Amino acid sequence: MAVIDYKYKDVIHRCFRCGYCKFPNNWIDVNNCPAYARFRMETYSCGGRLWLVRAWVNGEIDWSEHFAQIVYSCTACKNCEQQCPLRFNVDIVNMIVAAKSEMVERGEIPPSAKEFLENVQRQGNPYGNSREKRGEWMEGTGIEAYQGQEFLYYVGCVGSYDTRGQKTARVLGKVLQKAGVSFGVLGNDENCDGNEVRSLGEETLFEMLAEENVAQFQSLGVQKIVTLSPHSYNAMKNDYPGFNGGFDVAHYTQLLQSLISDGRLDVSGGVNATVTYHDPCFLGRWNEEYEAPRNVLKSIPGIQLIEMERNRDGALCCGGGGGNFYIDLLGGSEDSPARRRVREAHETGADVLAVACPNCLTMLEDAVKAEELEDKLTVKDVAEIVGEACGIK
Amino acid sequence: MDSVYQALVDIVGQEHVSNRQEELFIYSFDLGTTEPHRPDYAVAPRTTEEIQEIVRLANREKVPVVPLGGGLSLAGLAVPFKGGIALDLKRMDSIIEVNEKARYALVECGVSQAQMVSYLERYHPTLTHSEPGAPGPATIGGNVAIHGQGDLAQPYGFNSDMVNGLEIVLPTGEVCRFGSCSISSGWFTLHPLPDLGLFLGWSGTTGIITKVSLRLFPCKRIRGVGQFVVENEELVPEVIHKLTHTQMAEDIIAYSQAVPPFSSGLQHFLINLAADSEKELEFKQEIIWDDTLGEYIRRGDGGFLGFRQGLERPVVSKTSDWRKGGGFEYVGAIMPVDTYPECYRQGREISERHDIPYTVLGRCIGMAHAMMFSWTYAFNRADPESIKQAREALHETDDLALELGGTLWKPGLYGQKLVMERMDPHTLELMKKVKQLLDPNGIMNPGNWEVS
Amino acid sequence: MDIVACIKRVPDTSEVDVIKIDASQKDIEKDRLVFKINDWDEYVLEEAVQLREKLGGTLTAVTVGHNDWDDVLRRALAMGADTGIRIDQDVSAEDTHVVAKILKTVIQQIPHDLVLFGAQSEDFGSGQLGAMVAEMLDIPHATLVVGLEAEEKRVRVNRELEAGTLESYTIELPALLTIHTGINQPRYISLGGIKRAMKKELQVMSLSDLQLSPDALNPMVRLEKLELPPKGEGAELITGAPGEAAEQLTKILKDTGIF
Amino acid sequence: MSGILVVAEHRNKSLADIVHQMLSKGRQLADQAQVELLAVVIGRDIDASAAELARWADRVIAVKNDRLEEPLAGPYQKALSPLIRERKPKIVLMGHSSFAMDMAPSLSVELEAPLATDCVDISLQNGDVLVTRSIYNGKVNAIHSFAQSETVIITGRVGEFPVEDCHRQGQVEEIEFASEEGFNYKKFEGYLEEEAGGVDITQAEVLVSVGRGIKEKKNIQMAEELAEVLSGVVSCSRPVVDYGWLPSERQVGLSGKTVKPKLYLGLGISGAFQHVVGMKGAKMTVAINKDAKAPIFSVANYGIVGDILQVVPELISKISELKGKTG
Repeated sequence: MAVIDYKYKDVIHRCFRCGYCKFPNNWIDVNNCPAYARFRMETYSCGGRLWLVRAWVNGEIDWSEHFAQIVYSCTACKNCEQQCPLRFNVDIVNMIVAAKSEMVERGEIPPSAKEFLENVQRQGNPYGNSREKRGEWMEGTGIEAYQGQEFLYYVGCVGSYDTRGQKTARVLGKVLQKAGVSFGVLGNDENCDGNEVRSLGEETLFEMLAEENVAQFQSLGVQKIVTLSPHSYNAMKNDYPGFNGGFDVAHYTQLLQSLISDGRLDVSGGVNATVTYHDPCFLGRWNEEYEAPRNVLKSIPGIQLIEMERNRDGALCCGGGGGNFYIDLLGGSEDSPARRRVREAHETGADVLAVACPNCLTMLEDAVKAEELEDKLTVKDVAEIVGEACGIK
Repeated sequence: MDSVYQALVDIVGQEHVSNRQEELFIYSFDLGTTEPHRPDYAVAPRTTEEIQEIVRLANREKVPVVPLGGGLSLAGLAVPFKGGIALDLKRMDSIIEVNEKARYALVECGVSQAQMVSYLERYHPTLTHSEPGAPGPATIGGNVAIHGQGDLAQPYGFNSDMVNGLEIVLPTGEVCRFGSCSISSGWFTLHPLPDLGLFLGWSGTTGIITKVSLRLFPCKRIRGVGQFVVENEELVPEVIHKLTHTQMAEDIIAYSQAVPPFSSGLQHFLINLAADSEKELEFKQEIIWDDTLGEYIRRGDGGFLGFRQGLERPVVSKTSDWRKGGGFEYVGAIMPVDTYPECYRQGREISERHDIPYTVLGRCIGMAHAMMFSWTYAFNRADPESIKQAREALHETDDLALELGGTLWKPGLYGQKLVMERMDPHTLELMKKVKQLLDPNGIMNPGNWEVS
Repeated sequence: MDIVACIKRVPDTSEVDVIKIDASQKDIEKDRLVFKINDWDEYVLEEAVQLREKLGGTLTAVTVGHNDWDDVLRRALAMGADTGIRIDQDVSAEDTHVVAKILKTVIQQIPHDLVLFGAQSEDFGSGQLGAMVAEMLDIPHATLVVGLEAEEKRVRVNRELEAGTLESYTIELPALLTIHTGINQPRYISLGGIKRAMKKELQVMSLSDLQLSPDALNPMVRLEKLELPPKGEGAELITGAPGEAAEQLTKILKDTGIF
Repeated sequence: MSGILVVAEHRNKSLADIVHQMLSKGRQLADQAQVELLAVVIGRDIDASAAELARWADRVIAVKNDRLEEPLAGPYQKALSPLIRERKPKIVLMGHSSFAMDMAPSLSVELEAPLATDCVDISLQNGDVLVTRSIYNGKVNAIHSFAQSETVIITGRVGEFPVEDCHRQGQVEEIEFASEEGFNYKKFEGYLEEEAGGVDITQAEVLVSVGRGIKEKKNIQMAEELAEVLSGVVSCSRPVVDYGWLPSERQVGLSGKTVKPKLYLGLGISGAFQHVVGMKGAKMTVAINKDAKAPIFSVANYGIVGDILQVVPELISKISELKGKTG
C-alpha cells in the first residue's frame, strides 16, 4: 500500500536517472556508487533506488525483502550528492534515509539491520556485546576516565568492541598521552553515538541516543571532544547541536595535525613507507576534511604519499557506511567496494593503505585478506602510523 | 521453476540475472515519455560468449532480447515492448587497446562516454574522441548503434562514420567481425571489405554490438569555445556555411532557447577551436572573428560574446529540471542546414502551443553537409498532463521534420512509422529481408523498426 | 477473533560472562543485567498481530510483574496489541502453578477465542505455564506449535516432535497454543513505535482486583537454593591470538587424523 | 512412601529411547526407598513393549485402546489420571519430551499434583524428593523441593540419566480404556516427515556446525569453506534454522538430527541442552565461542575462547597450507 506521509514526495520525482551519480568527479570509473559497483544493475544505482522509492511511495510496487535490501545497500557515502548536476542533490541521502525510516516504523527491514538496531536499543552497541565490556580496550594503557580533562576522547562502538578497532583506540590513546594531551574516556559508560542508527532510519532511537549523550557530556562538564571515528565526529559536530549539545568537536587527525605543527608531538622518529590515503566518507564528503590526515602523514619523515585515482571528494567508499560494516549487504564478491578499493590502492605501488576510520579499517583489512594481498599491502590507521613514528609499540 | 530463468542463472551467475519486481520495474522504462513495458528478466552479461549463449537460449525459447547500454536514447529504443530479456551491457566496460599511431580505440560496447573521456585525458592526452555530450553513462556501443554524433561531427561526421571495426553477436548466436579485424589482428579500418553495415542505425534490432573500434583524433593542447550571437535566424545558414569554409573550427552549434528570457529569440553559436600554440590559436581566431564573422559584427547583425579556454562538458540533464519534473525528451532530425530558420520558427510555435519553454539546437555535420537539429521538450514526471503535452509536441515535431525535407534520427515508434511510410517500397522490402535473414525468430528488440 | 497473548520479561544472559548468585541464594544479582522480552514471546506477538490483521478482532497482551515489566507491554502495544494488562505481583520466585492460577483468572475476564503463550522462557525454561492455564480454563491446547492456520471456529496446527518430525491437529476454538521459535520472522519494533505506545494506557490489576488472596496461592514446588554448576572437566582451552590458536588446533586435527 | 510410576512413551510400536533412561532412574529410586517400581504403557499393540518394561518394573500396567496407536496428550491424560488416583504412586516419572510438554502440565493441574519439568537430577533425602533443574541456559542450577502431596510429577532431561540394564520379571496387568473423553475437541491429523533429499548430516565424518554466534547469513559461507577444507559438511543449531539461514535438514539436536561424526566443530554455538543431546556422540568435539561461560565448553574436548570471524579464516588458511604441503 502507498506510503502516505513521505517527506520528499514532491522532490523525489525530479531525479532524471541520468547516471552522473555513478562516477567520481574525474569520471575515471563508472563504479563510484558502492552499491552499483557491487551489483551493476540499474536498481542498485542511486537513480534506480530513487525511482524505486518513488514507485513504492506511489504504490506502484509493494515492499519486498529485495526492495528493502536495495534501499539498505545505500552506504550514505554522498558520492551521488557530489556528482548530481541537479539542484535537489543536497537531499538525495535524506530521501533514502526517509524511505528507511518508513520501513523502520513498519518493522519491515532486513534481518541484519533489525539485529543491529535491537542490539543498540538493548546494549548500546550494534554487536549486542555487554555494556560491561565496553571499556575493556583500555586495560593496561593507563588511560583515565573522564573527570573534567581538556578533551573527552570518544572512542565509539567499533573502537570499543572490534579487536582490530581496539588496537587503534589504544594506540591513539598512547599517542595523545605522549603529546601530553589532557584527556579522559567514558569506558563502560560510553554509549553509541547514533550516527549509523540515524542513517539506518531509526530516527527516534537516534534522538534518544543524542539526548542521552548530550546530557551525559554536559553533566560531566565536557567542552572539547576528540573522536576516533569520523562517524562519531559527524553526529556530534552536525547533529548534536540540534539537541543543544554545542561542543567543540574534532576528529583525531585534526588534533594530531595541530599537535605536530605546534611541536607538542615529535614524529621525527619517522616511518619508511609508501602510503596511499583513503578518504573516509564521513570525514571527506560529509565534512570536507581532506587535508588534516594528509598533512599528518606528510609531516612524518620517510613517508612517501601517493594519491589513488579516486581521492578526496571522488573517493570510492569502503562499503561500510549506513551500518553496512555490520549488516554488510555489499560483501561477498570481488566487486565489493572494499575489494575494488584495495586493488586500486595496490595499483599505486603503495605498501601501506592509510585509513582514518575504524569501519574502513575492518572493511579494507578483510578485503586485503580476500584479495590475498596480505604480504603486499597493509592497512593501518593514521594513528597507528603516527604511533610508529613516535616509537609507540 | 522457470526454466528460462534457471538457464540464464547458469549462463551469467545468480547475481547478474533477476526476475524480481524491482528490476523488472526499472528496466521497463527509459527516461523519456515512452509508456513503460515490463521485461520478464533483466540480465547483465560480462562476456561476448555469455551473450551468445543468451541469444541462443532466446531463439530456442522465442524470448525477445532488448540490448541496452546507458538506456539514455530517450526514444523508447531500449524499452522491451514485447517483454523478454532486458540485456544491460554496461558490465562489458573494458578498454581493450588504444593504438596511438593509427589513432583508434578498441573498446567493449559497454564502455561509457565518461570513462572514454577520462581514460584518454589520463593516458593518451594527444587523442580525443567525438563525445556526444550525453550524460556520462551513455555507452560507445549504444551511440554508434543509433548513428550518434559528437563534438567532432563538423570536421569528421557521424560517430558511426568513425567506426573502424565491429564485433557483433547475430540474433542466431554467431559472432561476426566486420572490418580489418575479421582478417587480421588490427582494428584500423572498416573498409574496403564487402560492406555488411547491417547493424548501425538498426538500434539493436539486427544484432548486438559487443566490440567497437572507434577512430580517435588529434587532441590539441589548447581547446576553447567562442560564442557568437545573431538576432535574425535567416542568417544562421550562411554563417554556418562561411564558418565551415574556414575549416578552422571543430564543433559548430547553433541554438536558441526561451530560458533565460533575455536570450529568447536570439540565435547563439558555439564554435569550438583547438590549437597547439597561442600563435595557432590567434591565427584561427583572426580568420573566424575578423575575416569571417567580422562583417556581421560591423553591420550590428551579430555579436561576439567571448572565447573561453577549456572544454566544459555540457550537462544536458539540467534540462530535465527546468520544470522541476525530472524529465525531457527531444526529436533529433538530420536536416539540410538551410532549413534552420523554419526548424526554429515552427519548433518554437509547437513548444508555445504546448506551453513548454522552447529549446532548439542545430549541430553542423561535416562541411555544412547537414545538421542534427533537436527540438527538446521538458516535462514533469509527476504530472501526466505535462507528459501528454510533451508527447504530442514530439509527434508534431516528427511530422514537421519530415515535412521540411529532413529525416528522423533515432526515432521512436511513432517516428519510425512516419519514416517507413515515406520510404520507397523496395528499400523497405530489402530492410524486411535483412531483418528476416538475420533474425528469423524475430527476437531482437521486437517492436522497433518492424516493417509491417 | 479475540486473541490473548501472555508474555514475559527476562534478563539477557546470553552476553554475560559471569552470573552471580545473590546472598539469599534464591536469585541471581540482577542490578547490572539488561532485560528484554522472552525470545519465544516475540514470535507469539508476531503471530498474534498477523492473525489479527487477517481475521480482525482484538488482541490483548498480559504479563505478571511490577511496573518495570511495562516495557514488554509497551512493545506488544507498539506491535499492534489493542490493550495491555499487567498484574502487579512479583512472581519470579513463585512456581508455575501459582502464576497459572493468576493468569487463568485474568483470562476468564477477557473475551478469548485463542490464547497464545511462548513454548518456554529463556530464564527458567519449565515449559509448563501454557498447558496448565489451558487445563484450568478447561479448553483444548497444543504446545510447541511451529505452524498455524486459523479460521473463525478452529485452528489447524503443526507441533514439533523429535528428529525433525511434526504432528498436526485440528482444534476447536476457544483453544490455547504455546508458540515455538521459527514459526515466523518477528518484525522490528521501532523506538518511535514504543514511544507512541506510551500514550496508550495500560490496565494494572492487583491480586485483590482478581479476588485472589496471596495465601491462596501457595506454591507446590519450592525453590531450595541456587548454585553454580560444578566445574566439569570441560574442554582443554587453546589460548593465544587467533592466528596462534588456529595453528595449534590445526596441529591437533592433523595428529588425530581428521585430514 | 508408595511406589514410583514410570509413564512409557510408546511410538510407532516401540518405546522411545528416553524411556529406558527413566526406567533405570526409577529402579534406582525404588530400590533406595524400598518401594515398588510400576510402569504404564498405553496404546494398541503394546505387548512386546510391556514385556520389555517388565525387565525393570515390578509391575507393568498395559492400557489397551485401538484408537491410541499414537500417543495423544488428551486421551493419555484421561487414561492416566484415574490410574494415578487409584495407585497413589509417590513419584510419577516420564522423559521431558515433546509429548510430555503437551500432557504433564495439564495432568498436574487435574491431579493437583506438583510438577517439576526437565530435571537433570532426582534424589531422595530422608523421604523427601529433591530435583535439580538447569536454568539461565545452563549457567545456574536450581534445587527444588515439593510441598506436601500424595504424588509429585517429574520429567527428566534426556541424556542425563544413564541406562542400567536390569532383569526383573515384572508382572504385566492389562486393563481396558474405553473413555471417549479427550478425542473430540482436538483431532489428530497425522505426521509430517521432512522431505528427504539434500544433505544427510548424519552420514558426515566431519561436521562444521554454526550457531547464533555466526551473527549473519553471509558468514555461513566461511563455515562452508572450512567444511570443504576438512572434507566435511555444514550443520547448525536451531536459531540458524529459525532465522531461515539453513534448511531444517541441517539442524542437530532434539528437534533435528542426532549425529556421531569423527569431528564436531562448533562455531558460535552456545550449547543448549537440546542441541548437545544431538551431538554428544561425536568422537571429538571442538568449540569456538567468544562467551567463556558457554555450556558447550563443558562438553567439548578442545575449545577456543575467541571471535569466530577472526579464528576461522586463520584456521582455513593454516589447514589448506598444511594440506597443500602434504596433500
